[in-house]
Amino acid sequence: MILLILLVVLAVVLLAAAVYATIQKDLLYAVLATGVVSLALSVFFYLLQAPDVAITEAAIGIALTTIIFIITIRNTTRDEDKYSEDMINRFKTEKE
Amino acid sequence: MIKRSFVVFLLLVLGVAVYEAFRQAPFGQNRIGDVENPQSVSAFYLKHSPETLHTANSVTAIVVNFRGFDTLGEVTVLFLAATGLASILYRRKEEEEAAEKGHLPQRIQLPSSVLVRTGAKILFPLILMLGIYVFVHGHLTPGGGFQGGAIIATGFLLMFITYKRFNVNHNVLIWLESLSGLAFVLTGVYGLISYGSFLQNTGWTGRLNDLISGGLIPLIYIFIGIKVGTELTNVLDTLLHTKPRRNE
Amino acid sequence: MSNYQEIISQYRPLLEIIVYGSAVALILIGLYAVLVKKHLVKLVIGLSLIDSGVNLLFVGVGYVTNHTAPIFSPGFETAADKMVDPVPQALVLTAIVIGFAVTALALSLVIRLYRHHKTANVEQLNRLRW
Amino acid sequence: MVVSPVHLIAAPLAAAFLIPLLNKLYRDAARVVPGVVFLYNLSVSWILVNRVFRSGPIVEVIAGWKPPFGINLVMTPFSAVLVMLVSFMAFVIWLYGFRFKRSLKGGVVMYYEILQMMMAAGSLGIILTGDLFNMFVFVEITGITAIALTAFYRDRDGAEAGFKYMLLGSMASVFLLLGILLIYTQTGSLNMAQIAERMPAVATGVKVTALIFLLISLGTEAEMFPLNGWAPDAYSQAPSPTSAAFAAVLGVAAIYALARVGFTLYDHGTVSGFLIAMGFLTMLFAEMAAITQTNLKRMLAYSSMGQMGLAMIAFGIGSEAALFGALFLIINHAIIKSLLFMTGSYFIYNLNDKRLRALNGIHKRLPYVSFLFALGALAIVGFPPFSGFWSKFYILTAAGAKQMMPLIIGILAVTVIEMTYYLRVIGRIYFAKEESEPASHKPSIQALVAMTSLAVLIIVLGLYPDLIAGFLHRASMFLLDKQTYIQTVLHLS
Repeated sequence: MILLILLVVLAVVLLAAAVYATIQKDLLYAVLATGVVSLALSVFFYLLQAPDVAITEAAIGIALTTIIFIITIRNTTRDEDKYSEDMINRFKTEKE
Repeated sequence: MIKRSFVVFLLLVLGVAVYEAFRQAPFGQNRIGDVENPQSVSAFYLKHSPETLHTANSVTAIVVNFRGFDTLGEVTVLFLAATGLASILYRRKEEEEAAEKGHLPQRIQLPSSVLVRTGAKILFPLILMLGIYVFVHGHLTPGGGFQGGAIIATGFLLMFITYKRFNVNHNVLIWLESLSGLAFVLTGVYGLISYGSFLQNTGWTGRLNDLISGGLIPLIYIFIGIKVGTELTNVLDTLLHTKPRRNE
Repeated sequence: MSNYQEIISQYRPLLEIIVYGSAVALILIGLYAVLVKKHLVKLVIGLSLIDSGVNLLFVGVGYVTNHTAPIFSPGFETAADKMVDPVPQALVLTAIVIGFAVTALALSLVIRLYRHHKTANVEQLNRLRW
Repeated sequence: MVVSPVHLIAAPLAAAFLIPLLNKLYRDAARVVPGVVFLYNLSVSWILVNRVFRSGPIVEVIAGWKPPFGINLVMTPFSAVLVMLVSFMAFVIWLYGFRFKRSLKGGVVMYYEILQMMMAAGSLGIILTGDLFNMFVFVEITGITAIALTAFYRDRDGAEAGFKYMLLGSMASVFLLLGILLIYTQTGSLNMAQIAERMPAVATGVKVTALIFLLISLGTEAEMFPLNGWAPDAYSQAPSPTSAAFAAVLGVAAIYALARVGFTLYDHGTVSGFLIAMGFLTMLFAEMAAITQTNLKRMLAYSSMGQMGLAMIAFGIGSEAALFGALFLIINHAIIKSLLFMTGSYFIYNLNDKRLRALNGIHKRLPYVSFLFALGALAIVGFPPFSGFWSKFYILTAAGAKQMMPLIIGILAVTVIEMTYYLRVIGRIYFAKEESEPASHKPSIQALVAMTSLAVLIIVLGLYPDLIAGFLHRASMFLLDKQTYIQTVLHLS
């Protein structure tokens, strides 16, 4: 029973993180949410008897994909509604 | 708003279609069939992975041998992505010259304390060893070339973001990258010459669950591990060295 | 472990909804982000969510109730008829790596677009219209 | 060592991995190596084509596992013709681009050459493979190279076109994966021959869903109507040899993959109506858009889309004569459209202006290139002495044999549109008053050789279509013969 609950909780975490990643305006948090999606997915794969896939998802999905997203955000803008910012104040999020 | 609700409607239709189509293959149903007299490809693979190839991890057997050609293509995709990335974000001439003299453009750096830096220094060799362990044991345990390569790349990533002056030697990277990829293709050609089929395994495959078993499978997975590790490190290196510029 | 397998066979329809349902939902959420959102990074996040959903669907389709991971570890050498389908797992390994490659390429394009246009809004990239 | 189809893919792969090393030893290695590889591929495919037409299809087993279980490469007469075409065009395009990028600096040329070479290798893989998932891998290889090449130039539009292509291409690959997975769950196989054998037993709902997914994804690659938004941007922003390769290499592979799904995996009757309708819409839309273009390369891109639409119609009609016409059309399209892109890019290079208006009176400055462009334009519209005439003629005849009068009228009407804008460009080149200063960039000798050989081919094929007609007839008969394909692949001696 506990394991069934675990699967349900995982699915809820997965979808909640995915929705959060879509609606969150601060892209850094959105990207971290995709990392959470990958984490939940990786546990999912493990429970579905696919340890190979779980390790791959953990190494590539959680670590590498998240970091390349973060690099991109540092090179573009962090706030979803502010498409362009002054290059120097890139990490300040105050409204114009 | 009209556009958005139209999109939502479209997505729901698509979702129902996909879900209904996949429900025709019920979750948890055994579609593999009899393993002794295989009718489906999966049963064939499950039968011949331990019997013929003597490879404990049948996913590895599929990835490296049964469907090894896919994997060659996949390694190529990664290689092409690294090449494409470099061509999209290539440095301009003056930066290239500066890089040759050793003055790389400043890398993105997160502030890191002494604790983090010391920890990274200790962790780095451990992560490398873990990566190497994973791809050397790819035919016995879960994991393999891709996973090991990705783990190695995470090790380098750790060093990249904690140490400002940590740079990989590009010559070594290029040599490893090229030679491991070439070695993969040449192993395939070896099969073509001696057994008449590209990527064919050797006749000698050892005993199930020995470290040296599975014929060429561990060897190929080591090449894949090196290739994927260098390729991913290369991608990270290129991305981390792009410097935002004011005008272009 | 036996407890786990018992539960899985008992609640198969519910599990079908959980696994297939979350996979399809992930694909839809990703597609929504791609179609509606305007920030370039958000579009790429959407793409990677779609990829995740497809991967989950692959692994879910390969699962067989009460079967174990397709690895012949010592002591289980004869368990070939008690294993989940290894083919989708092998395919999904390929798909994950390819997905990463495409994501990396897409993000490099985002960086370059931002440098040239000084904007990350997909609606302001309108130099190429029909 | 015996020559076999796998050489065609293994050689470029090995070369691609080697080029970064060789480039360190010898500066021009990246330029020369692809040519050597293409020459090797050309000779290999020549030998293989001869063998296929003499002694039947070749099935190459990979990793020693017989077809339903391992991956296999299949060289039927139909794919043999296309392999020959792609190998030849890849070589000619390499020759054309040999000096084209002299202006670029060291490392960048290497990236360009690797990507350009792998695009040809990936297309060869799509054509040769007999395995559905393997086809996905090759589609991804061509997709990634195409995106990176589209974004190759550092001006702003290149990255934008690349991003557009990337979005549509990713969607396409997601649908391709879903389609493959659906088919796998129902048939338990990834081998095309075995899928074809087991397909009749599959429930209709799943079958149709999978078909829709496959058509969406491959339709995106083959520039089918609502999904072809990437094409004009990608064609017009990519470097010129790449634009030529989009038409001559990638397009060939994409349309073949579409035909493969329609004819081998599914019954032809299932997709016939859909292909005719979508093909006609694609053609109509493309030619209507082409006539309004002010940019030369975009105009050529839309025209290319129109040709793909015509090929889809021919595959939709699906009689032996129509397939013959389609095959002829694909060959013509590859040759003529590359010639147009090659010559057109010399205009642009000289004028430093992509607009059609700038072409006024350019024949005085680039007489030979203008002559070749005019020849190509006349050929693609289908004027009688050139090869383009025959493909249109055969497709129309095939439509006539099936009593599809509205379709014939439609194709003819669209051809009139096509004729209008091509003649308008020719008019500009030859009869409009000259405006700007003399030419500064004469074509290099390699480019001249490449363009001239294509022009000669157009004329020779136009005057003597019988040279290849026999081969094409046998090839198109084989595509229709699904049972022989299944037998050949699944029951190896």
